[in-house]
Amino acid sequence: MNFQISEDQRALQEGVRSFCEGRLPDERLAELAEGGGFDRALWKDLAELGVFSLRRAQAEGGLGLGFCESVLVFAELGRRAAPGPLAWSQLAVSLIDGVAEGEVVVGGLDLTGGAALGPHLLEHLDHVDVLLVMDDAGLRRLDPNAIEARPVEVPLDPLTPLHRADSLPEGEWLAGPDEAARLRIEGAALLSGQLLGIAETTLLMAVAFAKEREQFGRPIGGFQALKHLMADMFVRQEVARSAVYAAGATLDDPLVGSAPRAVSAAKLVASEAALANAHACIQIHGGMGFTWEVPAHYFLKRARVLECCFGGSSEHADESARHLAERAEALVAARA
Amino acid sequence: MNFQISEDQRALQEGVRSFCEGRLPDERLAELAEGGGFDRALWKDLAELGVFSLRRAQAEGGLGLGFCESVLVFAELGRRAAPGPLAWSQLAVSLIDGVAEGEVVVGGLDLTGGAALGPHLLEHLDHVDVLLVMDDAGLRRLDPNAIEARPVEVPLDPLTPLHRADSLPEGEWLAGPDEAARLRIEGAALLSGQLLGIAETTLLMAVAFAKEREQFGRPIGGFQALKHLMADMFVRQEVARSAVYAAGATLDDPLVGSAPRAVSAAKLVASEAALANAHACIQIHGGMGFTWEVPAHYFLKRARVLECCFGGSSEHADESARHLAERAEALVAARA
Amino acid sequence: MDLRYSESDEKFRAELRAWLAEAVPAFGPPPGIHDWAARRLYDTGWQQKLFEAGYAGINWPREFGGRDLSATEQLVYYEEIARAGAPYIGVNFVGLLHGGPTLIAEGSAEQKARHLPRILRGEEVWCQGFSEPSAGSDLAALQTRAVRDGDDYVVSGHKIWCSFGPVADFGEFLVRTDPDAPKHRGISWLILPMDLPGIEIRPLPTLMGESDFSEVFLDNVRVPARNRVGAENDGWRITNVTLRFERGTAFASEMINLQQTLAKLTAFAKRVTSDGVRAWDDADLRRRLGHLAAELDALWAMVKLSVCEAEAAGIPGVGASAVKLFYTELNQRINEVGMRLLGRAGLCRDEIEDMPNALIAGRSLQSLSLTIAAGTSQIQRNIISERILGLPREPRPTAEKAKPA
Amino acid sequence: MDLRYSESDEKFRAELRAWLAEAVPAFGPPPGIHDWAARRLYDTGWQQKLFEAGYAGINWPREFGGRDLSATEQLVYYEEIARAGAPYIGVNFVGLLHGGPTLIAEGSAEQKARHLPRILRGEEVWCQGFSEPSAGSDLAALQTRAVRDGDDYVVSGHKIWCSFGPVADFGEFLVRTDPDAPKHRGISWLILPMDLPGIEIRPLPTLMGESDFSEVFLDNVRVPARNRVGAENDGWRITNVTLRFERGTAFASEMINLQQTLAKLTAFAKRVTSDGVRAWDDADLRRRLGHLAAELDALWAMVKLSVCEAEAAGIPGVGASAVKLFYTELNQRINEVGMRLLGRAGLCRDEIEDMPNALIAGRSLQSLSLTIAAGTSQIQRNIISERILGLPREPRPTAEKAKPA
Repeated sequence: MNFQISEDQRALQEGVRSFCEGRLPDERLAELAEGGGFDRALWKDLAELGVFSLRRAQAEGGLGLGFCESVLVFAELGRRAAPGPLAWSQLAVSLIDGVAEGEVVVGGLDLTGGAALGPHLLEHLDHVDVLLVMDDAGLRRLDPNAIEARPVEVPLDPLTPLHRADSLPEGEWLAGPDEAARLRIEGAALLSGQLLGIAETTLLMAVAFAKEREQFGRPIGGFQALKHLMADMFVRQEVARSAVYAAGATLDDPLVGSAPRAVSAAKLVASEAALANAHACIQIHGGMGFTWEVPAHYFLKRARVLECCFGGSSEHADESARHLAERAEALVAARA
Repeated sequence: MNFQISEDQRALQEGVRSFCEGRLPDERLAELAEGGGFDRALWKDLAELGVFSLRRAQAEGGLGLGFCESVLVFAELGRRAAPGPLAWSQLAVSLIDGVAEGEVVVGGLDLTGGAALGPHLLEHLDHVDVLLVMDDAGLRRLDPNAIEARPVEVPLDPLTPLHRADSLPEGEWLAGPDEAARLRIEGAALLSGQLLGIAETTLLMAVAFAKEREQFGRPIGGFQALKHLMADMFVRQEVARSAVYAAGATLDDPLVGSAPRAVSAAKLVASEAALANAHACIQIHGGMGFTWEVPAHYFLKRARVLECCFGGSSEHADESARHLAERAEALVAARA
Repeated sequence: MDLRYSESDEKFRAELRAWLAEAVPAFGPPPGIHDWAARRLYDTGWQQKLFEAGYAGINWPREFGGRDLSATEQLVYYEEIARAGAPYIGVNFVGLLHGGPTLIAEGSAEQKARHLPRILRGEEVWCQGFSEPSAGSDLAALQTRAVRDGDDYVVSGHKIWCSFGPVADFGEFLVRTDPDAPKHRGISWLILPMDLPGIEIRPLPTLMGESDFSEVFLDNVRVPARNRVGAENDGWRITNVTLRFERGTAFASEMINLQQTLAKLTAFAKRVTSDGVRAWDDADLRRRLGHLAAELDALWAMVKLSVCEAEAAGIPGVGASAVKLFYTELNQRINEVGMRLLGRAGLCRDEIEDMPNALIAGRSLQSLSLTIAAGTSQIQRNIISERILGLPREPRPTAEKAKPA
Repeated sequence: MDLRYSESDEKFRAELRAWLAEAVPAFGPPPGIHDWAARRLYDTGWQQKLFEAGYAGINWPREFGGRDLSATEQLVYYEEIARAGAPYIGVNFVGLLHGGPTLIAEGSAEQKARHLPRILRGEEVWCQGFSEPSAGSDLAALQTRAVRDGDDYVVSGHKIWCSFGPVADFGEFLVRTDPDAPKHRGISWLILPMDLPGIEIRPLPTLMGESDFSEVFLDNVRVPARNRVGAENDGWRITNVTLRFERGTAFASEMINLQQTLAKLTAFAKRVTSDGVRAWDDADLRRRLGHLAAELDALWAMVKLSVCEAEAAGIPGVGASAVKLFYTELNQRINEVGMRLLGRAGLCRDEIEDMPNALIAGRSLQSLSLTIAAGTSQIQRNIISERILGLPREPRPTAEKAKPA
């Protein structure tokens, strides 16, 4: 067991980090928010970096890496609030041609466990070439142009544009329930990576601001109440990091444990870390944190989007409880 | 509406406070913990103060006061962790002779909603002359000597000795379900008063210690993290105070609102305030807080006893939800 | 410890309720949030209606058009206004809830006569110019200079978080009149006519995507000295009067709104089903809502207690910090549970039929400002721990001079 | 990012598991908590058995009787020990978990040879003498004096929170050897034989009603100078080594115990019914338990990450503070949910058939110490914010001298 990030993994992480920092500075997020929340050129470059083909076999033109690397890369994407249906496209790489190259953008909708009340809310409908729909029966492929939908004027996350549709065509069935369930767990792991990235970046922003900003004649980061707020942010980040890495490692090597259990734990704690850290980041920024200009809000809004996709927190808590119940039964059986 | 404490009420509060402070200093709590957790002489004097006959009509020898005064008095009892089945005895004053005078000590057991798993745990069985049992069918009177029970060696609260009994005799029926339900709400209000007192006293202890104790060359109460912990304790205390007073005022005057709703709110927030403040008080005391000598633990332990009597927090949250649902229906109906 | 409203309170309630039942439906829906001119017209129009019906300035002196009623009648007023779903106070916020009350307490006879009746009649809109880019939590560090020149002050500086700036006629502005005094002792409180030359107002978009706030740049603005409220350099004391009002009673109507929000969430939870199970039958969600309802009841009792205490004492007490702290964090928790209940619908701020999604998603963003504005939660905790609990004050490592380093 | 144990790890696990399956049931139940002599005999007896079977000092050097295995094998060891319900480390805690590791890192050859084998064999019990009545969070303010006199130090002072004092043979004691130096620079770390004349030990009952802790009064106790670990006045650095061990790996077995506690609570919740409804079917309670289980999984992953990082770096990192902070508060939250689930049964600390009441009620009290001992949660947050996040240090208003004012 060596749970540390390997040197190759570190290099990959740093590469994606410097790419994202270069291409998605704060000003660019503001432009994207104005301009519809998507950047096809960026998407192509992400494809070239291997974001979508990371887990594809080398023989098929992929990088032949696994979920460990994927969650690291998705954390970097999360750190800069990279827009677009990133997880859906990576999940679809072996199902749909052209995804690896960034030529075909795949989005999706998760209806597992029954649709939510109200209309379907479809993310990035104007930008996707293929829409996947996942439900308890399996996985379908829909043509976005065949969907009757109208744009939502004010989506919560300005970088995640939405359309609403009252109904969906059936589309073409791609896989059955087992495959869909597997993809859903994998998607939750990728989102956990993005959520971890949000927890990280909002802590970094808070610390940088608190060191700089002076009130009462000294940096506000010297006030113990704020120091402790940020210490708690750090703990949440580290808890999320550990769980997300463990989810990656468990998906890559089923011998080390139950992947659904590890992924549910990761999604739960990473959602909490992202939401709580983004909120704390805004609070620490004070009045400036409530402006559009300070980018903290993009991260809080994105965290909300990610929290309720591929299973919300209540659902993952129930899933964690199911695994706990199995262990409890084993314990009782062992005693008897 | 004048929700402030009146002058008469203030005088009553101060009288009971100075009595309790005189009779139950920290050393006395330690002695009582050693000696079985009850003090019959104190009980008689509490009776003389009018603790049990507060709400009895003056014509019947009582003080002719109400729940406003009762919750104030019970807060004072809570502030000094006064031992014994105080609420049960006040509830029983018009049912059992001799209670008002402190000659008959009445304890009780609440089985509403079904018994908890495991044996019955009876408080102060060695000290009570009459045991009331409340369940969904009504209220019964039992002879403590007729109960087969054995003492619990280590009760959680050293000032609330317990006996365990596997079954109980039927006893003598005193009242039906409506009367029992009413008494249960009234009992919850009295306990909320005691819980408020615990929230108050643990804040006072924490503040006094934090002003005195020096570390790093200054009083620890000057460290912002501890100041903010105590500010949160104050807020919890004030929230609890407001809800508890409102419960008293609503029980006294049904025209101002629903007493069950007000009492559930009070029991919920006062339980939380008592438990959280007692815990914070121990934390602020550091290592000393974990000793037997510093009396903070008596209050935490008593808060646990009171939290789960006359409805635990989950039950009162459900009850609050029921009242909320009624208002929601009224809102919907008003719109239609 | 009496919670029963008096007969006259109840009579007042009945009259007000009857009037609202007619007036509110007749008044029509509010304009879009970006149309400032229409918003001013709508909000002041409603204020005018209130005034004409005798429901403006419930606890303001009669001589300025108020009703001079008790604090409990003021509470009744808030309850009924919220109950009837009456228009929000909107652009009248600053004038009615803290500028006006400050003038009543501290203004000159001339200032009161000039402004109070017009505020009540909806003829005068006020904004607030307190904070500056470098003076947020440390408000007393403000640097906007006012130099006396004859009968005028010449004011230059940069204010931020000026609410309703684009439509305001006047502003309550804090300026530094003595830069050499300790920082709390060189401040004055000015009534700033917003149409003076040298004032530039720039919108400051919030994370809501709205521009209810502005930055205000002041470049040698000549303000008549008679517009100063209170003595020169005594502005910090007056500011604290303003802040007490801002933290104390100003939230009452929002709290009642919050009760309605919770009831709406509950009605929704009782209707919404997933796999045939009502959200309300989920003990987790139901108890969270029940628990929040209990806390809201406790909060409302807390407001009543502090209103009665304030009426006895004459001014809102420092306990207002406890109310503000608890209310603002409770508001956030309620919206958080709302977002949890809505799930994906909460990602859409457009109205969806029969769903409270736009309400909750908007409020969950808006509520982020509550623990920052009018003194952050951290500042409120400092106030409680220092002024109520008597714990040591924060160390002040720098000399308390106003001049920047 | 590999979580798979190596083949040799798994071989080690299999052997250990097989041995424990025989040894644990044969060893019998622990004595009562108040019988100190029996507790020493029981705890050291188990340590002796571990030693004989080759399971003492998993990561200690071979020359002192250890196994010199990897940190991952150490984790395997903790997992299996907890899984088998083996006796608690008990009176061996200080010697095995921080005194011993400190000697390995900083002791002289003679000190190591003298103590380490005896600690591993269960022949030597250690206690800790760090804190003093006026030196808790501010440990470096300690006042216990050690004056050099020939080959001895003459030690006088008052220590508190000395765990296992009544049965200890040696103690790790911090003393002040230079009262004129800045407070962190005049401290030395001594091995104190607990049978020296002038030592008085008084029990300090905890809120559990137990006396696992003592106060130790030292009155001119002559300690040979060769018992000093490290250089004179370099004790603060060595203390930090000790504290890293105390905060880092010392909690691993408790975490696994906590996983078992949670499983026991779950088994209980699945059985217990009220009005015919299983507690487990209550979504509120079930999700709380599920959520706690997820957090425990995350915690265990965090431990693995920090163990692997520490093995690469050689010493536990400051990140140990994050593990300690999260673990201790999570432990309290788990016990809190346990108490909620138990209801009235949690008021009884006597065992009730088929119920985890005694376990949970005891642990919920015991857990109160976790956020205080080995550095309070507040101290851990200071460490994280200052040493990891690089935020400004707390202002130190007094001169950092050791002498009391």
